[in-house]
Amino acid sequence: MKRYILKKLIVSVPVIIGVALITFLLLNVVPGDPITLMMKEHINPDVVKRVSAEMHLNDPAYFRFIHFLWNALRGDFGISYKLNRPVSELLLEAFPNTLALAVAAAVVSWIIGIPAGILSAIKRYSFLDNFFMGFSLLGVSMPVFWTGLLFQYIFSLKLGFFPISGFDGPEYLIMPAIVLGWSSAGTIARLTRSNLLDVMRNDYIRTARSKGIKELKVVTNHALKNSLLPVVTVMALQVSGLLSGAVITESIFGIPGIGRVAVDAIQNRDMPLLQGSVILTTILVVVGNLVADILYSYLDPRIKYNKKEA
Amino acid sequence: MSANVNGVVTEEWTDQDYEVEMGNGWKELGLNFVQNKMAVIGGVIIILVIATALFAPFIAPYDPYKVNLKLQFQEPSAQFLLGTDMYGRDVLSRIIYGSRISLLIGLVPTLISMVIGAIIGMIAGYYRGKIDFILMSISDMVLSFPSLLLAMVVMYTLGASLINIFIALSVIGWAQTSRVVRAQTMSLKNKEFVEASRAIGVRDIVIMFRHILPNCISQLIVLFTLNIPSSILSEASLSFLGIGAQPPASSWGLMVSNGKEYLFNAPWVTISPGIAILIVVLAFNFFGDGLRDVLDPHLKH
Amino acid sequence: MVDTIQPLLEIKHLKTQFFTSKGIVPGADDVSLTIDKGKIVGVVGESGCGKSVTALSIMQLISEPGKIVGGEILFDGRDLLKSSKQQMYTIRGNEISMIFQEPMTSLNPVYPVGKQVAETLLIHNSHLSKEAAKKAVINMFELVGIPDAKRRFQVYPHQLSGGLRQRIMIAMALICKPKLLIADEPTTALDVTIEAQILQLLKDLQEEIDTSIMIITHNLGVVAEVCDDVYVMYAGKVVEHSDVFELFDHPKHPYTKGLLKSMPRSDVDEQRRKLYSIKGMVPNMLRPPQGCRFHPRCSEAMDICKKTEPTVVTINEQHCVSCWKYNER
Amino acid sequence: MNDILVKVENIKKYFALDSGVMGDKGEVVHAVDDVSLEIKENETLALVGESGCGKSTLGRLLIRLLDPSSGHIYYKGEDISQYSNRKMRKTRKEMQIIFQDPFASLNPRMRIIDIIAEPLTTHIRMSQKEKKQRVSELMKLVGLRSEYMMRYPHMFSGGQRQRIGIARAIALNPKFIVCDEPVSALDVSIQSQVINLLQDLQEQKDLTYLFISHDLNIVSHISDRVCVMFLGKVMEIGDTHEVYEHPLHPYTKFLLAASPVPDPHLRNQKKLVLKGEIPSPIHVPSGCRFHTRCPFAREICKEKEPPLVTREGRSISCHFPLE
Repeated sequence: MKRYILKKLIVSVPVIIGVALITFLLLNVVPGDPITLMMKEHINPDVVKRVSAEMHLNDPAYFRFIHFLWNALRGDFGISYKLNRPVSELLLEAFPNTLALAVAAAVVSWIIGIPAGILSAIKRYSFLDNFFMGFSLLGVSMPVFWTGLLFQYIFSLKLGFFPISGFDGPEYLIMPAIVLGWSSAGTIARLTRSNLLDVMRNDYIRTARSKGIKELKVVTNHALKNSLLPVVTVMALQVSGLLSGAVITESIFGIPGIGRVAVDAIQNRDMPLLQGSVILTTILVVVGNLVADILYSYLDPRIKYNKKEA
Repeated sequence: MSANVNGVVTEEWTDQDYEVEMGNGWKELGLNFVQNKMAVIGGVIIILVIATALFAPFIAPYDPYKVNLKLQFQEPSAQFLLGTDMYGRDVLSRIIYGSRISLLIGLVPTLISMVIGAIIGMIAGYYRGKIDFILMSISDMVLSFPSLLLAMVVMYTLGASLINIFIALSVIGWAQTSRVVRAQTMSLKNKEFVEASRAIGVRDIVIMFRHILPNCISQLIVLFTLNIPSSILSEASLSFLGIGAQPPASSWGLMVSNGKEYLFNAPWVTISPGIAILIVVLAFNFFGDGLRDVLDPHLKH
Repeated sequence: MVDTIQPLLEIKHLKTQFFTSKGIVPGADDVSLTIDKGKIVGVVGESGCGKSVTALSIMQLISEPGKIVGGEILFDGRDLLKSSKQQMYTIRGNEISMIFQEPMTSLNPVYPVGKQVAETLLIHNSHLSKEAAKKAVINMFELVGIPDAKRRFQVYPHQLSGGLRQRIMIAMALICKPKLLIADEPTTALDVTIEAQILQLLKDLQEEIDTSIMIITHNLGVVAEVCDDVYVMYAGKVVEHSDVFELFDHPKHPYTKGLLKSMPRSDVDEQRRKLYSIKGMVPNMLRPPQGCRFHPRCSEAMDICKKTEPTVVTINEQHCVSCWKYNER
Repeated sequence: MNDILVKVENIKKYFALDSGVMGDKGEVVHAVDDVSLEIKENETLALVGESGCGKSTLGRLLIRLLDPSSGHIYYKGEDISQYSNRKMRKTRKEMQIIFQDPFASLNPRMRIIDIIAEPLTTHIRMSQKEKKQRVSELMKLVGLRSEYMMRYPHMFSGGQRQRIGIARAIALNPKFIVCDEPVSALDVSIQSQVINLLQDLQEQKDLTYLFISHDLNIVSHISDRVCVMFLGKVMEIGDTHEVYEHPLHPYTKFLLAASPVPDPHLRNQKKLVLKGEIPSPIHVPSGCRFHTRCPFAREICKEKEPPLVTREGRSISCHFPLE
């Protein structure tokens, strides 16, 4: 099993470098000269020359990429054009907020999603099943930004339960977490349900019944563990979904997370900041996948003891 | 009763044979589809939305772009079914015109990314080895980007316009499809009917398009119907963040975004386009789920 | 002296049907069968003949869209079809247990094999401690010939070969010393040398634990090797029932005769003559043939065979057949 | 008349299990390990053995569906082991394969006419009319009604599908056909029909068969010579009748004793039953591969691997053959 984890670790290094390369290429090479682009109206030729020299813009692309990578490894993602502060500093401030939101949303989605999926699989075609599946379909189909506004309108404007936006206390997190969590709860519920139904068709479930085990115990003792294994991988893949959603939720609810930073960076054409935030979020996703793989290999004995021992 | 065909004695079959109750493929599929309520409802709504998009100029009561400040923030009334927005434009007409953008955004990039993804997945799954490793690492990288962020980066470089949205959404979509098709190709490749063709000497390209692709079609169709809603949602989110469609285009996402400041006194401006997105996305999800039950036999019962 | 001992299991006119979207498929159609104590009874037939359906009906493990629609299953004097769900829970795995064809997929991949076997014991003997259960399981592993039983308690199914897994299944089925063991194609998925081991094991265990065994198979070789009594089934019906020696020496039903003649035999060597083969194919059960279901493929079919179903005729007290040829109507 | 059609010399085929990413050699399966044999024209050579013995792999190697790790394959004297795909195309017309699983050997999305005609249209230009005519002829030959030609595979029974597979195999009038367990997935009554069909076609189209099977009863009926394999190596080759009467290799003896015979009088109580499990092809036992299960194994069997010795048509690979 150690070999399995080691292999996964080694594979994710090129992925991260690749991601950094793609982001770098898209942001630096393709759009031509970022400075003129940035200064748009009041272009001043000598300012352009000084800044571009200072930022090695005229060197060949691959040199700039290695230069960038070397700095990034040392934690230096360059200086934000707009805020004139080191990008890494800005990101470190924003990171905990996004993490809090993502974790809260993930917990919401697990608490709602998994039991809903299990119950609707056990009580198939019952009212409960239709209700939960309807709830999940709604969650998956609702645009996050619209649900956010709807929640703000109902729960803060009309009923005043929660503060409409801002971020200095747990109660600020509740609404955004529910808005963000609901859609991935939908995904998890639908997946848990279809997994459980698949697993119930296996031969070893029939064996369990032939041993005289009561139907409910067959589900809990035999079917559940097998069906929840793939859900673990989805929980990690959810990370990228949550981070996408976070970008919007943060702008609606005014949470100063990485998503918000990225959005502002785009609007201000602040390339280094955007580049830093994108790479950081993507590394989060790769780490998420890694955690899922390790968790999966720990839970699934077929990978844990893969040597044929007979 | 056995017939003698040029020397080889073969048994003639008794009259009752197998084909009576098997029915042919597509008729049977149609039958199951109709029984599946979910798919039918989804299908009907989709047809309605396509109709509205096509005949928007005839259906829309007012000109969606005509500004009339006197009629600003009209409550939903008989005259303006969904009220008017901050520039006095009729919200209903703008939604009707907006359906064009959403459908276009939902269908075209999804199709592009499906085709690219299917071909890459098939090649990676069939040839394995180095090609597989390279293609799949690229798709891993693309999949590591949160889809919205990647779209934002693409939009940042290319600038905000409809064509660029196509490119951005296609760049996101192909990786997922390539993974699904690759897995399917790898399992089909070991099936004996592919080995048979290789034993006959059929070229790889022909094997891929004659034997492998047709057996992926049903999964691709389901994936297609389920990817459309996520494209629609992505476009709406991009427009909401102001990096998607630019004014005066009436993209639903943009309408929600423009209306959000006036949430308190004119909620209908923000809420109605949101409902429109919800209905279309729900319809495609319904249709996709229903289709998967029909096409994926063992899920039938 | 034939004492009228009460048979362990008596199935009377069992009817199990499948209500599929394309119509009703008669899985087991008026099947009657008895199993005496301490006997190994073979139920043989081709695919779709209803042998597995009959077995699953005994255990009442028929899943959607199948349903038991008629008949009686008397086990030790009680009619299982009338017993409550609770009673069935106490019978399954305790008094009647079952092993299946695919050892590869019949064990739960995420639990150690020892634990899965102990589970059966603990469910039916709740007073038993975990330790005692573990010891019993290890003894049973040794009984079914699993080498290094103690270590193998913790092992996971994917780490074992097909043969070993089938032994685990047998251990799991016999741990509560059931009165009846139903084996559905127990050796079909195994290699020849392993199959011989498992068949030998079943014979030995039958004596040791004095359980009766019902073996479902399509292989007449296995029947000849292991069974005392044989029921031949075709298209959902029992066409012939006899003692195993009587069946192979004097088969009566044309289908049984056809099966025996069409089997190539390695012990008898004729210079590559043409194999006898029953013409046509297994009938499609959505529209079973009128009258005797074998008539379309029967070389001795008469008019009456095409119209009315044959009744059961007793040749001697060990042999009966349902075929118009032997019925002096 | 029976000169050698196919000859195999020291063929080896290893599969790497999981390619160790960190450069360490992943585990290797020795599927076929240094096998040499000959197949004469118009003969049926049976390849018998339990799972993991490499019989299917060897079958696929002969028609170059798999590339050998080392060794030579001669077809009509030509060494085709290193032919490129393009060069193989001509030879492929003369060799075909029939598969075991009637449900997986036909493309579910293709009509029967296209399945059977695929070999024809791949190698010969022909009009639609000619194609229809040729396919209906082939269907009659294998006992199928030609009016079924427009149907899809899921509308046929297992036995009918196997006949479709056979029609496809003989479409180009090949010389050599590998039959990979062609009847083991069929019911008994259908099995004998397909076996008769294969034998009739062999006589009529003078075909040579490599018949792969684990059922010794069928092999005794259909084959002229039999080759017994165990864990990737040949244990014994000889005339079927002789090998069945007095097997030389202990493994053959146990194999014959183990396969159930449909006659209750022959059921001896304490049968010759081989103890132990089939070893895994990854960690292959040293010396003679069978020594871990062989009751007659001695010291030498553990160290030295017995060479394959051939005397008057009988080959044996055992230090102490049974006399």
